[in-house]
Amino acid sequence: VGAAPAEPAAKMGLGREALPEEIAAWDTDVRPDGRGLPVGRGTVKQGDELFQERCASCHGEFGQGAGRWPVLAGGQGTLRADRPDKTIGSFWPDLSTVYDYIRRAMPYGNARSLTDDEAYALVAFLLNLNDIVKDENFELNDKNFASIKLPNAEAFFDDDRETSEKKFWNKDPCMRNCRELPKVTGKAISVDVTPDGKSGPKVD
Amino acid sequence: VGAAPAEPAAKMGLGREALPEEIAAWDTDVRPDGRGLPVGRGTVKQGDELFQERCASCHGEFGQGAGRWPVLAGGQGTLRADRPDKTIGSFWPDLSTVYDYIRRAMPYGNARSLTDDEAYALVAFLLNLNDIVKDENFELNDKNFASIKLPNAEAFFDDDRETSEKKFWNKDPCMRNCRELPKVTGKAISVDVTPDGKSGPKVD
Amino acid sequence: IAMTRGASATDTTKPDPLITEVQDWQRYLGDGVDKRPYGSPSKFEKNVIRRDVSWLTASAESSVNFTPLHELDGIITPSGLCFERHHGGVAEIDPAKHRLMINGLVEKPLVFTMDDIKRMPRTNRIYFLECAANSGMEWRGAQLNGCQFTHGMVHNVMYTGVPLKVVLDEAGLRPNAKWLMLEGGDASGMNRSLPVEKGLSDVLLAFAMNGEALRPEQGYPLRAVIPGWEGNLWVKWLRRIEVGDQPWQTREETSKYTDLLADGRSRKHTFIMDAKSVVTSPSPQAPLKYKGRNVLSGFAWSGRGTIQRVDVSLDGGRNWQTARIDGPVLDKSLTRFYVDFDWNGEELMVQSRAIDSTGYVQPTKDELRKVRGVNSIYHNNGIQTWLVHRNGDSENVELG
Amino acid sequence: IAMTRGASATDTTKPDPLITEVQDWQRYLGDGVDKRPYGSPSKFEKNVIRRDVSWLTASAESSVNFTPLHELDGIITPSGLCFERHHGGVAEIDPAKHRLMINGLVEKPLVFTMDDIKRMPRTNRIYFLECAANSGMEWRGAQLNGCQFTHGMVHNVMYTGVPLKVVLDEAGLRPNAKWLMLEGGDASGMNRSLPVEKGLSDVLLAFAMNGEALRPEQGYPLRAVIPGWEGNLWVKWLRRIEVGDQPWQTREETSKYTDLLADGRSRKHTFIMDAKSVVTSPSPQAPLKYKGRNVLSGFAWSGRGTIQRVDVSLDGGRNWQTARIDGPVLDKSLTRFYVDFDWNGEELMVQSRAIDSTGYVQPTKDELRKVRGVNSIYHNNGIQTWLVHRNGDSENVELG
Ligand code: HEC
Ligand code: HEC
Ligand SMILES: [Ca+2]
Ligand SMILES: [Ca+2]
Ligand SMILES: [Ca+2]
Ligand SMILES: [Ca+2]
Ligand SMILES: [Ca+2]
Ligand SMILES: [Ca+2]
Ligand SMILES: [Co+2]
Ligand SMILES: [Co+2]
Repeated sequence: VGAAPAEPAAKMGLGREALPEEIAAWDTDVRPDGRGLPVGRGTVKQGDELFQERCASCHGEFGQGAGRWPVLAGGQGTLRADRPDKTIGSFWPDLSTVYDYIRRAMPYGNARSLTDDEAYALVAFLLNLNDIVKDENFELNDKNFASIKLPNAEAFFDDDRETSEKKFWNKDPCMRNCRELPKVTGKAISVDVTPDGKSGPKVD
Repeated sequence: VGAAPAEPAAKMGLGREALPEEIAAWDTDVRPDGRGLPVGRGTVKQGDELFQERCASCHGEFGQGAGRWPVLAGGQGTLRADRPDKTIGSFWPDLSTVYDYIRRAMPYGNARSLTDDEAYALVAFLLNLNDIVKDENFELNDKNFASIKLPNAEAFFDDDRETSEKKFWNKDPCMRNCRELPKVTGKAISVDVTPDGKSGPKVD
Repeated sequence: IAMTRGASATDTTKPDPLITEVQDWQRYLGDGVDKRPYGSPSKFEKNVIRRDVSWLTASAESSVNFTPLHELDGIITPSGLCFERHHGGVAEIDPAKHRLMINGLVEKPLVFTMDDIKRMPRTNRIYFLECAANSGMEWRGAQLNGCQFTHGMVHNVMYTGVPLKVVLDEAGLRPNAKWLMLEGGDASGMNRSLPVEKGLSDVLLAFAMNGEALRPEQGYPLRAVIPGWEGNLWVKWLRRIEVGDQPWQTREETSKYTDLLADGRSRKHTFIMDAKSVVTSPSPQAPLKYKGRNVLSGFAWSGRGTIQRVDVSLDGGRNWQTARIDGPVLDKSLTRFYVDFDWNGEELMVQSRAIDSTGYVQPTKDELRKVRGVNSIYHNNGIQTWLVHRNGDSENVELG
Repeated sequence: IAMTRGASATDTTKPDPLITEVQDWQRYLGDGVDKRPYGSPSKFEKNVIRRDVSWLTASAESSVNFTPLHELDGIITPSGLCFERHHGGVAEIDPAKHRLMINGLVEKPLVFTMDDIKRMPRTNRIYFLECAANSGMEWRGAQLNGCQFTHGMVHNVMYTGVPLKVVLDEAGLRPNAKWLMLEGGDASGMNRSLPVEKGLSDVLLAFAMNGEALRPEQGYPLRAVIPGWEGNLWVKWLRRIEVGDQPWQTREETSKYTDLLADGRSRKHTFIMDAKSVVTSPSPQAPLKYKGRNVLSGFAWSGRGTIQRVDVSLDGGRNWQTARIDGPVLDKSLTRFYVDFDWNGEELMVQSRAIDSTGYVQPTKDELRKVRGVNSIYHNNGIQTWLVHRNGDSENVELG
């Protein structure tokens, strides 16, 4: 039995160096500047075919969404409306997000099953569905990808609540006679969508 | 909608008065001074009969314990021994405890099934098994109960750790070279009774 | 429900047979110590469960269920009741097969096993996790009757984990490191960008919750804990952290978790969860059953620090009284408040208002709509109103 | 076990297929949010259970099982893993059928329903509960290989409950009230005497633990919480409190839970649990698996107040270093400590020593035997030694 051991070393010596093949396998993310895009290509037409086969059952033939599955196209000009339609075309700021997300998460239930080229083709088709690319022979590839801008890109700004909502920091919140006599103006019961026990109301 | 309510009342007004019948049903505890004893009686002989019928299967014909079930008699003079036998006769300070406990918890698996008189008889028999009462016609009752003292009654004293173990309050516990090189003098593995997974070793 | 005037639900004129007669559980033996190696709640608590709202989503695997806040007390959420939010269902991962990779702008990209991580210095902290979409269905008006549904995308857990800083230090950050990308090992490959400063301050890589291993639905064997920030950032089944110089703009920080304002512009990187509170009792699922003395209770929390004060109104926000806070008051943790009050059977409009250590006062829903519109989906921390009827039932209402 | 020199258990020369190949859980959907209304641990944690020692008692219904301390982290014990000690098995009581009676030296004897109790002012506190017989099998020497068995009759829970004082005030104590008798509603009718002063100070009548209703095996729907005092006093399924002027001398405070000394005399009313600690890792059930960096961890606690310091020795008590305490340090609560250390594969004799806020220093087993003998059964808070072998296995030993 030795004496009490010295202070442990500064580097713990835990973990091991990641090998290039391992990084390649997991590092599939794509950034707005195109960083992370694999070499590859696909056309709107190829994308259309793939989409009808592997995506349309949920997202609809034209990306309009089947049942409650997500809508992927349309909605341009609705962002100030009462019920905005937020789609790739109407809302998303960056095309890289479409590639990154499809490649990692779609088709739902069989993720990571698309090839790089298939993903290019599907993104090209989604650009077409969203009227951003009209030519069905258009080929999307790692070279032209970063040049394509989405319509709503400029509409995003960083969190500014601490200045724009400064009034919510209030040293002296009212305690007595703070408002008129309140009246009930709305009730959840009128909407009547609260699940009773385990099951929700049937929708569709 | 009214204004904010006043401070709540000092008495909460919760609960309701317990009725005499209810108190009688639950307030069966017995204290060393005899307080709580019901009117009743039972002899050693009656107790013997009852005990053989309802208790001996676990505690043995003479209170010696069957298998690992508790021993109820004997052990006098063993309290300083290596393996003391702590029984009613050798260890318990108060007879009231026997009555109180049997009445609330025995026979194990059918608690609260004994009558007051049966409990008197069983306590009488346990006094006999422990050589405290020799006469098998002895009747124990609410009148003579408090007069019976158990042999080890005087051996109990109140917790005095704060004085008798004062040295464990130590402002400056040793940090360096506090003892000789330690040697292993015993191992749990030699006893070998640790359960492996869910099941313990078979005993008996 | 039966409304009883006075002290007790039992008849006081004749003895209660539950007392005067010996009940089975007072006579016969119950289960022994070999019967419940891992225990469960009483069969009389079967109604205390997470509930989902099936019409909310197309698929239960990318959906949410809700913590039964009205059934809880204290500040700890039992692990079995912590709400679930998945994007590809619950990944069930053998910890021996789990890996964590650190790559990108580091001196040395590394791969860790769970054993490696459990050999690092660890720490224990209690934090709330709130989904940014909590109360999101209530922007346009009262929608769901029950705090489980309106506010149940929050839970509060004691985590054990390794500070992310320890792991980043082991890999060595390059000078231009500004953002991290956290990625999950589930079927959605959930990924989110996180500023390096936050990562180096209080973020944990947690492997235990409430004393035991993480639950599968909470990211077993490893999840990120991002104190005070929106739940979507707390990547579960964490398998990779990439270090970079700009945010990734992933689907979960663009298509989702951005806050659309009335003018059509959107806030991004709205990470912090503002101060919020809710009365959990009385509430639609927890009616008042008796006149006389009652306990009003609820939770308050803030992503900016500790809860300093909670005010409660029984008249729809006209008059307020300061609630009693009881139990630990911790940084970025649910905090429990109570008002012990006598109720004479009058109608109540119950509200609570949290104030945090930065002086932020939880706004009314209308104040919030004035600055945000009603299309934000996320970050709805407006004051909730429960209308309590004379019979003790209560419901979710909007006041004007 | 496989002992690996260096950093990681995985081979570093060829790519790990767990990374380079897509695993099923990264591709296919897992369970949705409708599948687990009340969640459970991962199937990979099946070994994390309470365990009993079947030879200890004649009957599993009057017996004990043990908390798997070596599997826990942080300070909260998950409710499903809190050790069980029963004297007539688990009473399963419908809360609607439970009653609490207060009688004896009071102005007005009262009966309460659970609804009544839940209308009283409540409070939330984290406390350890230790059975006085914890480590009781170790008086004569090392007996059981595993801190689960030597120290597992302890747990640490956040309780919600009503101060007993509130209930006693409602009934009104008579001037000669000195002792209380607490009685359980189970088949053993467990009863214990408690000084009134303790009852009026910090005792709680708890109905919730760790945020949800008490578990059946912990006394659902109502148990006594007697902070810092031996677990047997914490009467479960609490149905009655009688107020009196002297102790009752019940079976559990005479035949049991008195401490027989070497001279044949016995201490009674040894309520307080002295300061104690144990290293939970490494320990016989938690071997060291790797050389290099490791985490030593354990719990310390004291019934007299807070833990002020924990020292750890790796050489059988010759030399000590002060451990890092992490996580809440609360009154009468388990407290978590760590030593992050590098191990070169040498034999270790691991010990820990708790020091509490009163200055009490946890004694060695031999110091304790010197003042108590070996027949006490209860209150064994002596310093535990684990002998760690060169292969990382460890075992329970006695040192001389
Ligand atoms: C079985 C149903 C299903 C299929 C098939 C499917 N998806 Fe999806 N998709 C979903 C669901 C569900 C989501 C939302 C997931 C979430 O939010 O967790 C989604 C989301 C998306 C989104 C993001 C939508 C948004 O507004 O954020 C895109 C883009 C998408 N899918 C593209 C595709 C493509 C391309 C395919 C075919 C290769 C495909 N999906 C196949 C169900 C499906
Ligand atoms: C089925 C087995 C069984 C039967 C039958 C039984 N007992 Fe017991 N008895 C026990 C057990 C087990 C205990 C210990 C319970 C505990 O500690 O939780 C016990 C404890 C006792 C004790 C206390 C022992 C001590 O040292 O503290 C007494 C006294 C006692 N029994 C008397 C009786 C009497 C009288 C009867 C019959 C009317 C009876 N028992 C029937 C199993 C039994
Ligand atoms: Ca990358
Ligand atoms: Ca539809
Ligand atoms: Ca009495
Ligand atoms: Ca035997
Ligand atoms: Ca309930
Ligand atoms: Ca384990
Ligand atoms: Co946000
Ligand atoms: Co004691």
